[in-house]
Amino acid sequence: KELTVRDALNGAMEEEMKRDEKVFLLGEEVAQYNGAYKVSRGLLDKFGPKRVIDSPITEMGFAGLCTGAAFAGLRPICEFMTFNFSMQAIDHIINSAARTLYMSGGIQNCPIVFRGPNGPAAAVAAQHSHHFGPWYGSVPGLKVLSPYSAEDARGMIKAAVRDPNPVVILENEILYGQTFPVSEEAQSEDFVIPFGVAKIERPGKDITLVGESISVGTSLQAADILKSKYGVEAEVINLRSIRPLDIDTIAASVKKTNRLVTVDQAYSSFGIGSEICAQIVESSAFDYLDAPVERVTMADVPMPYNQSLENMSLPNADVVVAAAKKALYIN
Amino acid sequence: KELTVRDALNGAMEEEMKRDEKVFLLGEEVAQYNGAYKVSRGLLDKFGPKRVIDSPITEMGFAGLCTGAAFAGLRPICEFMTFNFSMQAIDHIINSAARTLYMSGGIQNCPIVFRGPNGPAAAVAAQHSHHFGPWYGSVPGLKVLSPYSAEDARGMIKAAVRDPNPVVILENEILYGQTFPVSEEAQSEDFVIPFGVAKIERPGKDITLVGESISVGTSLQAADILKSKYGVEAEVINLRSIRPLDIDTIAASVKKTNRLVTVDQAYSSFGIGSEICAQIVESSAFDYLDAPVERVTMADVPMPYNQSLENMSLPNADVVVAAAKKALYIN
Amino acid sequence: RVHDDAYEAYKMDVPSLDLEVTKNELLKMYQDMVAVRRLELAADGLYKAKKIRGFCHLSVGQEAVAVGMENAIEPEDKIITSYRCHGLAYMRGVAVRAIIGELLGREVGVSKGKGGSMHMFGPNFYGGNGIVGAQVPLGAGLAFAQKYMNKPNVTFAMYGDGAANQGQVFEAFNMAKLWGIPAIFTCENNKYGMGTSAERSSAMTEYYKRGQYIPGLRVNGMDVLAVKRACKYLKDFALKNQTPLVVEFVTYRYGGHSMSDPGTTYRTREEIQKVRATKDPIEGLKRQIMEWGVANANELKSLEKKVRAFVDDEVAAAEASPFPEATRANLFADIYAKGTEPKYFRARTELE
Amino acid sequence: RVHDDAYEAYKMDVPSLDLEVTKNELLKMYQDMVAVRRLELAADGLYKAKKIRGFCHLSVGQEAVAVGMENAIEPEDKIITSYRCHGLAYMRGVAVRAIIGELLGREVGVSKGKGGSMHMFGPNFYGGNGIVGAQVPLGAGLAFAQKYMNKPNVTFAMYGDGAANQGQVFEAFNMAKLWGIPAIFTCENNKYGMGTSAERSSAMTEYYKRGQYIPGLRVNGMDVLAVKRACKYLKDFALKNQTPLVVEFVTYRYGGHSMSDPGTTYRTREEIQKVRATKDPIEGLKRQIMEWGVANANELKSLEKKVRAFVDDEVAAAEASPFPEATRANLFADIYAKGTEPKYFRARTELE
Ligand SMILES: Cc1ncc(C[n+]2csc(CCOP(=O)(O)OP(=O)(O)O)c2C)c(N)n1
Ligand SMILES: Cc1ncc(C[n+]2csc(CCOP(=O)(O)OP(=O)(O)O)c2C)c(N)n1
Ligand SMILES: [Mg+2]
Ligand SMILES: [Mg+2]
Repeated sequence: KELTVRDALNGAMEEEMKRDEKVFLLGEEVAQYNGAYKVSRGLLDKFGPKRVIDSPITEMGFAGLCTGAAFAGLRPICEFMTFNFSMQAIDHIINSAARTLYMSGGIQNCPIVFRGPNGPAAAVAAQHSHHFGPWYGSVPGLKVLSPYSAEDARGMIKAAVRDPNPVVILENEILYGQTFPVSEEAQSEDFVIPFGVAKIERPGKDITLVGESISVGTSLQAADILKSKYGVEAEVINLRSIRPLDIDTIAASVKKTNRLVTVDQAYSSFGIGSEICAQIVESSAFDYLDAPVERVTMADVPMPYNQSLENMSLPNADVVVAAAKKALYIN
Repeated sequence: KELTVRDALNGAMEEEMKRDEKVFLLGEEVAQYNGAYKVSRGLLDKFGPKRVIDSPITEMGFAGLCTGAAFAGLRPICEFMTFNFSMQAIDHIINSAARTLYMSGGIQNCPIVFRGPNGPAAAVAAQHSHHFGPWYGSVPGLKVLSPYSAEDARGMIKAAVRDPNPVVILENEILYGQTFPVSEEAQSEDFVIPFGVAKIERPGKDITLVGESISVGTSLQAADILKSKYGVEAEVINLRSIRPLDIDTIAASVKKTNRLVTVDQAYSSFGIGSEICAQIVESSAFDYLDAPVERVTMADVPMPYNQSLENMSLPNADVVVAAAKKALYIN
Repeated sequence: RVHDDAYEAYKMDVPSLDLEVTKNELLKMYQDMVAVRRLELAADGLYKAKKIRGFCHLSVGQEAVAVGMENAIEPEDKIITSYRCHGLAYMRGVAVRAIIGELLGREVGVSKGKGGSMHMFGPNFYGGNGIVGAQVPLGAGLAFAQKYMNKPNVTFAMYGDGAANQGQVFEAFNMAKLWGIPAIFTCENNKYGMGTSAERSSAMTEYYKRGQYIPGLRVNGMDVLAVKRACKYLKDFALKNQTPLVVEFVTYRYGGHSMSDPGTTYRTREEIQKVRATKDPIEGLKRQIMEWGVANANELKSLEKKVRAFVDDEVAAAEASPFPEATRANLFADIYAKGTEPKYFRARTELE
Repeated sequence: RVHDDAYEAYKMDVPSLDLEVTKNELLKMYQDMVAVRRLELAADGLYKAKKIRGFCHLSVGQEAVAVGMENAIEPEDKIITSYRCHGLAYMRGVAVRAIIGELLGREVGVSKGKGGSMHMFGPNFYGGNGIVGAQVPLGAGLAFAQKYMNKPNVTFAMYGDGAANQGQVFEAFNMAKLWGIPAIFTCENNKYGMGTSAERSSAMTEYYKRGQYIPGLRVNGMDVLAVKRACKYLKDFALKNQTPLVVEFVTYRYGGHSMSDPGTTYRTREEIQKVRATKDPIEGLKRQIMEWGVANANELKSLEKKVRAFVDDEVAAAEASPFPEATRANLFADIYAKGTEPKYFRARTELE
């Protein structure tokens, strides 16, 4: 069976809403409009306005309201039209949702899912291209997931909705329309993707490429080029979980390949690649490194609108190949 | 001459307000109350309510208002009572202040200073202990400073107020009351600390300790212990600037000492130490490393109130010494 | 009967001033207020003895609000408030030793010493929140859940006169009204934020009207009977009409904003003295109780003594109880729900 | 004279309906509205030809607001708005080729192609902002600066019916009222957010009253003369009384919210048709101009032709102009003010 990421998200939400009456979806344009990116298409018709709720454009307010509803035992799926707008609501995600269990000494948990498209899309410029992986990923109390494929999307929604902690799912708008195969196993109603476990998308022995979200695709393309042009067998890891971060899988791969390139669309500074690099340096894989870790990231710029400047800002397969060649000392 | 960090900040703001009528201070309790931490003591009396303004408790609103005033050519100093509350206003700092110059192709600049105490204080628990260095530090368009001493504080306020870009100054409440010597040179009305330049606080040859803000003090204490107990000469670097990050000074030091420990109070993940580590790995200093980079950071926990748990969460000299010993292979 | 001038209404009727209240209820409320004050004064003393650290916000002077409210509603109704939360925690059923224990950072603390003064939680009591204003949409969410689950209950979402200007308060008003959520937005107007008077923070200080399209009620928050009557009325009104409401309790804090604020730089000592002398909620109820012949001065005195002894014993128990052990296990417990933690927590270094 | 039913006032008087306007002014406004519409339709075409990417929000139907406002105020007054900014940019003096050039991502674009549709800036025009509601406190800050510098000018801070619920709008109201800031909070009520009607997003849809303690005026935003008259009146009122004001222009967007929205799933085609047929701002002014004998149908037609030709030429010039070169220098310019940049910018890798 094949599914787009959009349909995978949609189907998983539908199943979880059927499974548990306490699950509801709230966000801007999620109901009557069927979602700004049509991820929630049909859910209003299926579940009615009590459980699929169009919110006013008040991110701080509705993120707070959903968090309060989770305190009271419901299981909200709080959609941000894009995660950019969660910047107005981030105080609730951090200070209300992520920290209350600890501050209450374990009394008050908060089973909530914050989700929506994250990071650069296409031609939407600086205010609409922020990648929140590093920010949310830094905060104890949160779990932060980043799906690449339809299986990822499906299994992560289910894992997140069923988890008693606040979970952030950073989707990618460009991936919504992409189609992926979905295994038998993943079609199960109870298919969940475990938190904190990365996935080897393509095994290899010469170099490790760690991709996050859409950058998994970029890494796979780069692996093709590396193979066809240089005979290099790249191992491609789909990071999947930003918090907790599965450094063990990456370290095991590095021990085999002795080289590491990270690929993501967040800013480089205090970024995903930085953290992976720092943890690898601290790990037992450090001694296996035959070359410095290479980070491929979003360029250090507020995303430009113009297409060629935008292209210069985002990782593509060629840039990954160049970084890999450096790590492999190929000229 | 000696000054507390508090008085250094206060004096520098006073001088800059005298120097330029366009400079004004706005924040909660900055005027009549003389500042929640008395940093603005006396400024209302000196400059009147037009230029020292008590704001309602509406961080998003007043950060936006200050940003708009900067667009119109004023030079606001926007104080957050603590940076924790900037989480409600962060959208304006990032999307309005930091990104507008670029989005306007260079038309609309934004000369504004956001400042206030940042990071853990004492016994204020999870919601009041967030360190924003990595978040703000990741964003192109911002400059982010982190003063340790009175000279730092004085020179950074002046540099920031005179800079035509948005500048974030992350102060530390515990340091407000600490006294530091202030050199002749630093007493000049035009003393500014350059952006992006770290300072060697204590030269050494055996290991490099990079401290940020109050952790510079922790690093200096650790250096004393390393010297007295182990005869180790640690070089202590005061990071000073989180964005831009002065990797050159750190790399030069590492080339000399071959060992690096970073010390800060932000969370470890996607943190200050991670970025320093990643940049050192990428730099020419990588080949000089005789041991993995060690990161000393805030523990991965929403800050607990209880004193001994709090103590366990924050770097102290002993932890830094332990990390240094590891890097030095001392048992 | 409640005093004539206890209420001012906006887009709704004032509650009838008739109040049925038993002798026992009156004495219970008296006792509650005395207990809350004693508890706060104990905290004050412990703070000054440097046994409590960090922030500590007391509600001395404002006892009638917590006590009147709790004596009007059901345990299943929900309350959420800001950092000024000790009295409410007590009224919601948190033991004195757990409250004082929390302030002392002890194991016995309601939040195991992890939250401190600002973060106390109890049955249908949702804190104890440190970010000014944040608790208001949270409260709307609690009430949303009550409606979702068809519960015949309401949520009191409490905030101060300073917090009343936070944008998210208005966002919560809007959603609550749109969706008919039985949230009672509860402004405790004690006249000051930190050092900023209501007039200097708020373009409009009639907080009970600031829901604009939401009915509101101003209540004398120094009169525990008026508070009790109002809360019952508001709850019934909100449930019957499936609507949010705004209530303003006009009250006063005697002490500083927190322990670091002397509380006398932005207002005169006379102002404080005058409120204490003429409006004190405990004295006020005492007068009524005696006037109505429910109890005489001696009886009240001995009641007070008993309450104080009870509080003092609890405080002593808290002081005698152990601190949590400074272990990795304790430090990292409660970040995630038990059984769902990540396999590794990082301490300050990877060595620890 | 402005139409009788053009205004509804709140806590202030309606402006007098008498309006002195010269023939030239009338023709100028006609011309302006035709130009704005032509400009937007050009954008529409270029978008459909896939020459414009990403978001693109058009103001077709809403031309009377931008045009009436600009024809009432001085260049030194300030305007800030949301992403729906092309018409306003044009009226504030940004060349058509710079607007279209921006949409095309060209060097000649007002923001050098770095901002795109949502981010256009000009003399005393502060964008072009993509975060719903953020422009409102920014606008209050612009007006704050005007007052600080003793300028006899005001700022129009524009936002939509959907944005009107954002908390920061209320925070801006409060500060502006407290501090007597001459900000004119300007709600362009075009009846819908994205796909959500005003009634479904806003507990109270009389947006001109939502300042509550701030005087407000509702204006027929499809009548350019009413808009012009109102803006002058509001500016004078705000300056004279050193007060903020709230104005609501009731208008309508003919197209979808953005180019990806057909605009017909949440409202009927009949609704759109009816507004177009009975309230179109260009047609409305045309009728008046002819009624008053200022010009006849033929004269207007030839004027229109001229304007369209002018716009089309500019569009062609924009299309003929080069893209910015994809260089490191171009990519990293304009992040910081010239001469104050950090010495190093990192591209996607340290190799680049
Ligand atoms: C968002 C935010 N801003 C600022 C503060 C600091 N602060 C804590 S309490 C307070 C005053 C609040 O006054 P009010 O709402 O009237 O409540 P009261 O303390 O009088 O009960 C301030 C400014 C905070 N905790 N959170
Ligand atoms: C904070 C934020 N939330 C959501 C969005 C997505 N969004 C863009 S426009 C829009 C609708 C705004 O409607 P309205 O304020 O009525 O303005 P109009 O488009 O009708 O001019 C939404 C939800 C955004 N850009 N920013
Ligand atoms: Mg108050
Ligand atoms: Mg609209």
